[in-house]
Amino acid sequence: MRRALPVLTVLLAIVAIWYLAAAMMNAAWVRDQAARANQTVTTGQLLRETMSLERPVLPAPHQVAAGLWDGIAKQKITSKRSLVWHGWVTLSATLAGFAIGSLAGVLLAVGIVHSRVMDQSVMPWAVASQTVPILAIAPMVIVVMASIGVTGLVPKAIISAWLSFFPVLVGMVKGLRAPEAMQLDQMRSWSASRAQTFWHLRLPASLPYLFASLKVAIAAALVGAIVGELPAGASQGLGARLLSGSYYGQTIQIWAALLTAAALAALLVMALGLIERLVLRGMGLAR
Amino acid sequence: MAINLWLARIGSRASRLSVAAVFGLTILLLWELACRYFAIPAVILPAPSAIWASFTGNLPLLWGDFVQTILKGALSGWIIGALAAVVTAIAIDRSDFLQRGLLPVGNFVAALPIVGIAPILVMWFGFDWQSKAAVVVVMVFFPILVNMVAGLAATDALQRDLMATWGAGYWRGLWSMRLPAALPFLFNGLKITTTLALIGAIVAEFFGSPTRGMGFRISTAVGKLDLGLVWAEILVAALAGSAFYGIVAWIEGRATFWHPSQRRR
Amino acid sequence: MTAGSVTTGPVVAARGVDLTFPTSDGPVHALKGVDLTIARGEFVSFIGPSGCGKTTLLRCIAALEAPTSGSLLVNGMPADDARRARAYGYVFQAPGLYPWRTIAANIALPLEIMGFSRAERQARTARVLDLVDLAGFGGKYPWQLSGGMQQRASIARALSFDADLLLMDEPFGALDEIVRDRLNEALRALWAQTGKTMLFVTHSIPEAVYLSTRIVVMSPRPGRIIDIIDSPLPAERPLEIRDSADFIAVAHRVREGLRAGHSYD
Amino acid sequence: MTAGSVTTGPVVAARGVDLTFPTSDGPVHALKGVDLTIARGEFVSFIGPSGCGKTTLLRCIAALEAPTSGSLLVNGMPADDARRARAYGYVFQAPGLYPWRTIAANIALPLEIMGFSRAERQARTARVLDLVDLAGFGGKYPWQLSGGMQQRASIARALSFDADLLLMDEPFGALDEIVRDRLNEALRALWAQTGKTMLFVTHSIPEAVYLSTRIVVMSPRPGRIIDIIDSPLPAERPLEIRDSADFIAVAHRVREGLRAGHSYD
Amino acid sequence: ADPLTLQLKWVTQAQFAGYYVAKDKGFYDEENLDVTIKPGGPDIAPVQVMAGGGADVTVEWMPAALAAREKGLDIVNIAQPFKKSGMMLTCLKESGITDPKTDFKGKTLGVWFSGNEYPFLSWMSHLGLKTDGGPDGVTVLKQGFNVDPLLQKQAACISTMTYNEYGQVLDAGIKPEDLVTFKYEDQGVATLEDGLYTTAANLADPAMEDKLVRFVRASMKGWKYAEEHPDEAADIVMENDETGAQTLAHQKFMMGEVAKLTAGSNGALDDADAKRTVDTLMAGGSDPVISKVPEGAWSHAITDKALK
Ligand SMILES: Nc1ncnc2c1ncn2[C@@H]1O[C@H](COP(=O)(O)OP(=O)(O)OP(=O)(O)O)[C@@H](O)[C@H]1O
Ligand SMILES: Nc1ncnc2c1ncn2[C@@H]1O[C@H](COP(=O)(O)OP(=O)(O)OP(=O)(O)O)[C@@H](O)[C@H]1O
Ligand SMILES: Cc1ncc(C[n+]2csc(CCO)c2C)c(N)n1
Ligand SMILES: [Mg+2]
Ligand SMILES: [Mg+2]
Repeated sequence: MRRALPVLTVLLAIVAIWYLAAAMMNAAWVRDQAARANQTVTTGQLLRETMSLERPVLPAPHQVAAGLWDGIAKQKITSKRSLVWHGWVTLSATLAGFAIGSLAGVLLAVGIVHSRVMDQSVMPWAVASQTVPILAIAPMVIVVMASIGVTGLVPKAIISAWLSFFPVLVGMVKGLRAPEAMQLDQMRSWSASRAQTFWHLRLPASLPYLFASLKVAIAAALVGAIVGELPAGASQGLGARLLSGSYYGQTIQIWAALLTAAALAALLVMALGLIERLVLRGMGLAR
Repeated sequence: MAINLWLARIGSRASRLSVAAVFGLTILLLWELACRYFAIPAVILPAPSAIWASFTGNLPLLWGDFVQTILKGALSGWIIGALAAVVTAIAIDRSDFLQRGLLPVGNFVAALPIVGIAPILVMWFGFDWQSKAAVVVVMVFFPILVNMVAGLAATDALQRDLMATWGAGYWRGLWSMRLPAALPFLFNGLKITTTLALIGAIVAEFFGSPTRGMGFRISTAVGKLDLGLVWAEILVAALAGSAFYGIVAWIEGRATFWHPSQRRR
Repeated sequence: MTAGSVTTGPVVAARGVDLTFPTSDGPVHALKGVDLTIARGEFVSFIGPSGCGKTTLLRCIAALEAPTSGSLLVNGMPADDARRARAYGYVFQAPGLYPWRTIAANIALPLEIMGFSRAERQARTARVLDLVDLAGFGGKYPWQLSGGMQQRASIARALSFDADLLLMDEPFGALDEIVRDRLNEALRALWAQTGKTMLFVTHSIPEAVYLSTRIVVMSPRPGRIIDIIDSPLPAERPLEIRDSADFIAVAHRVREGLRAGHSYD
Repeated sequence: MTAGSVTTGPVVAARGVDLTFPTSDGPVHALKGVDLTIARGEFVSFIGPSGCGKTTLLRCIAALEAPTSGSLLVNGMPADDARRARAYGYVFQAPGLYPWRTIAANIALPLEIMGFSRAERQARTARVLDLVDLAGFGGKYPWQLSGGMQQRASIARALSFDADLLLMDEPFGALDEIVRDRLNEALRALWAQTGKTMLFVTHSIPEAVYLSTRIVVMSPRPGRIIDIIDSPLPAERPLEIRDSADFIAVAHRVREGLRAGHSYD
Repeated sequence: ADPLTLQLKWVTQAQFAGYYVAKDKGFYDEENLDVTIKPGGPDIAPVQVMAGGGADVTVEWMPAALAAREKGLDIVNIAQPFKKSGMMLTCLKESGITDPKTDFKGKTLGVWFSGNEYPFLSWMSHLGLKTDGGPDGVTVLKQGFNVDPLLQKQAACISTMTYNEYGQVLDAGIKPEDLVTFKYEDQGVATLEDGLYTTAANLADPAMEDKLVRFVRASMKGWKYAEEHPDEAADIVMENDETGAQTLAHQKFMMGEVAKLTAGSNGALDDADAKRTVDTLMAGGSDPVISKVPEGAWSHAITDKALK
């Protein structure tokens, strides 16, 4: 209860602001429609109508909730109209991409911290790689992959790995360099090998940085998976859902897909937070 | 690679740059050779030479796109987003109630995927750079927030005790202790988001834009199969992004010179 | 600036102070039944085996730790209020300098917090740097100093704002005999001139005897007070007093207490 | 495990060792023209004002710092090779325990790194914990120990792997007289039994005189050796030897050297 | 059965009903073909997919296809199921636009890019209007996926297809009386839309050519079936939509409108239509879409055999 109360309060505040915003943003359309029909609207009418438009600028929370309920609970989960099904498709690509991406990020960071050549040659290019607008090359990635016969989950996972490796790389480079000079000196005085220094000092010292980065990375991986679903071919997943919703102007559907994606991300971040707490407690670091 | 090993060992500033350059040139060379040797069609992957020709041939166009997307869209959004994230992080740090209420909800809200938000924000903020900046704000907010919250918690017990013995109030402790201690984390977030800001600004243009901007150019050039121009824009993005990152990293070096990761030994 | 100087009652009044740390493998009794009253202007040394709770007791007085039970008043008010009133200066066992500030800036920090003017800060910083023989090192960063120099910087910091009550936890542990003697003399002179109240943890019996008007001997597991010795030495104490019979007698009594505290002895 | 025991030459041979730290406000001369030869089985103490370069000299011998000029051999090989051969154990001036490991795990860490078996690790950890009177605290984390206890844990860690050469930087600074005496005796006994070579930094003149076969007195700015005293005391040294005339004479000479090192004296 | 991959220009919808009907009704099976239909999406150029080997045939609009040819991609139109253009500009009446020649000046117009902007650009150059946002030209917006810019009044007019976006505008609650539409067909700047394209290399390969003949035959059978059974065709499209986002009502509307565009075609390309498309594009003013009359950009080889 102590934990739920603040969350509920904030949620309530958000819903209230949301209703207000919906009323304000949708009002223009309602007034225009009335003007076109040569009618005048009372405030009460206005309020009622702004809450129940079919193509609102901003759907009211209950409309989105209805959309969510319809997409999640009312469909068989194997149905292509089920958000659970689409969510699962996206989730699997996200997890695959996250696994590849964070592994690559950690490995590159280890390389960078230990090798001067890698430090000087990889980092600028890793930065450059992230500035390549992913949506621009996502279609190309998918086209190129398709032309060598790779379709489905793998191209999406690659795009999502592409986006997620970078936060891990940056965070880990920092974290692996975080130990105090004296701690490194100790290791040197024991003539510890690089591997030993890594496992016993650098890695544990980097964990706070690692987890902060992983949380960012998993959200990025989800974005990557969704981006990978936008261009040709993908017709499953939350990205495809967002796109078709957007294409047909079904605002409620967009918001339902959006909230599902956000919920997914939040769950993943929370799961990481839990793992973080367990790991840090196991190491005696959580106080 | 042997050259690289040798250069790396010298380790001066100039050689640092040349190591990266040698590495890059090697890749470019392989790319060019692959394009020629396998006769990869230019509409799939143009050769570096073709990209360069397109780059030098379209400089005024590219400059206009750069101003529209990066200076107006990405930079303003990044600054606003970073400020918002820092302020929120402090609010979260300050208030236990917000910490328990806002952080979980904040995780959720900030995890809204940008590709979903972009069309909505374009609808709300119009076609010009304002909507791009809004997308960037949403995109950079979460990474900076997460890092900043971690950073504000990064002081050690002795440092906090000292502040307590001086009867320093919250804001004093924040300014003199927690903020400096959070800087390494903050810069971590700022560096990650330099590139995110570019991606966000460019991607948002795919969802509606005036007839200029890097995202606009890329999507229309893809339609025209003018892949040379597409890659020239990507090159601009890469150069701008690296410069942006480099500047932030340089400031980081100045601002957090005292952190073990920045000290030379 | 230094509040609390209005009251005339005892500076520290502890009654039955207990403190237990809960740890994963059972509770640790750090303090048990500590009764202690310290009047204004006393110089009290705490001595006892390592781990007997000296630091913990000082931390309780500084309101950095809350006793599990018992009552503890500082300047007649709850310890926490005294902390907020900036009643004391605290030298911790470790230097605890902020790595992002130079030595001078570290010393100026509490002055800044307490709202001293810039000129005043500079004057005071220079004075205390000189006092601990670190003039000329104000511009260095903490990691550029030797251990003893860091320790001295931290002493200078606690002295800079002239609190009426000084809590010092082994301030001279990392210093050589000559500097130590010098600083002992300086500290006594400071005390004699200003009428401050001093609480001083040390491991050196001669130091404790030389400096104090009262010596508190503690014993571990659980941490408690086993002896309180009122010094018979005169107020005027040249360094040579250490060879006097009175001095040797007190030192002997302290040593006996200390020995008794070591269960394995 | 402990290499280097094959050679018969000096353990440390320094010739004209200079070390300058470049800092932003000019270079710091930490060591200047240090000549020193230490034979196997010696017990050498270093004493000198705070900031005179004792730590720096030890760090050079441990190959944690590279002299700017001069030659330095350890066990007849360059210091860095000796380090790689795990020629020494080092007790740093600060405890430097890893916060994510318990005390026992901290002590076992170098053993783990050097490839000792699990059973051996446990046996050795228990033995050294006992030696420094921390039996029963193996399961605690560093922040749950008092300052002196942490210091002792760090001594235990350096003793655990039985190096032939021990470098100790103010190991007993944070300990009370009783424990200190006990550990002094234990250290001398260990040295006498094992024939290890000891390099020992201390600020306590009696401690230096009691323990050493040779005492090196240093002076700051620039850090250099100003006196090397061969101890006339017998090998057998009960604690009472501290009252003997020889002892007092040596202590006097050390004090004179120390005083000379303090420019302001 | 012989495998064949078709890359669509856009997502699964009744615009491509003929192919889905042919697949569902077994017309491809009858020709011993195993056809894979790949939906398209935004910012993907179907011809690029084909050039990369990801597809054998694509549905593409002729302006984009001709532009790709100029970029050196040897792609050829082999059939033209759509006789007429469905593209138009839809304006809010309240914007005061009644005549393109006089009223566009200074207005903001929404246009699709990614290869779909060519007809618009040549129309504007016909009208002598600049598209750079200056005061005596029009301001062009890169229109996103939907009709919101019109509903939010961010643009005076937006591009719509008779069969799709126009229906969405109506669905949104705006009455036809409140709208003004300009069909490209009526403005004399119509260009050929959904045609089937393949690479010249495919065409030169006899085995492939045979497959294509069978494919076009079956596809046209599908189209004609769809025209006659619009409701069933819409159902089939719905079943094939994996996003689950389409509504049956909208697909039925779309099928009805698409049928009007396919009506006049048996699959064979009418040279006159192609000629008109080329002329429109060449007249693109200072920056024409294509600079020279294309050679061999279409072939009757397949339809000749298929329609025998
Ligand atoms: N945070 C903590 N958690 C658990 N136990 C603690 C904690 N802090 C101190 N202790 C325990 O409390 C006891 C007293 O510690 P304290 O630091 O007061 O000793 P001390 O007298 O200052 O010793 P020293 O002379 O070595 O500094 C010790 O046994 C220590 O292990
Ligand atoms: N990393 C560094 N950068 C710059 N100067 C340094 C650095 N390390 C040490 N010094 C300087 O070198 C000198 C010698 O330092 P060192 O730590 O060897 O002294 P020390 O004799 O061990 O003193 P103490 O007894 O206080 O520990 C000091 O003046 C110190 O300021
Ligand atoms: C971003 C974007 N680019 C192009 C089109 C154009 N388009 C592709 S297929 C098709 C037929 C209508 O369904 C149309 C108009 C679009 N709509 N959105
Ligand atoms: Mg203590
Ligand atoms: Mg030192």
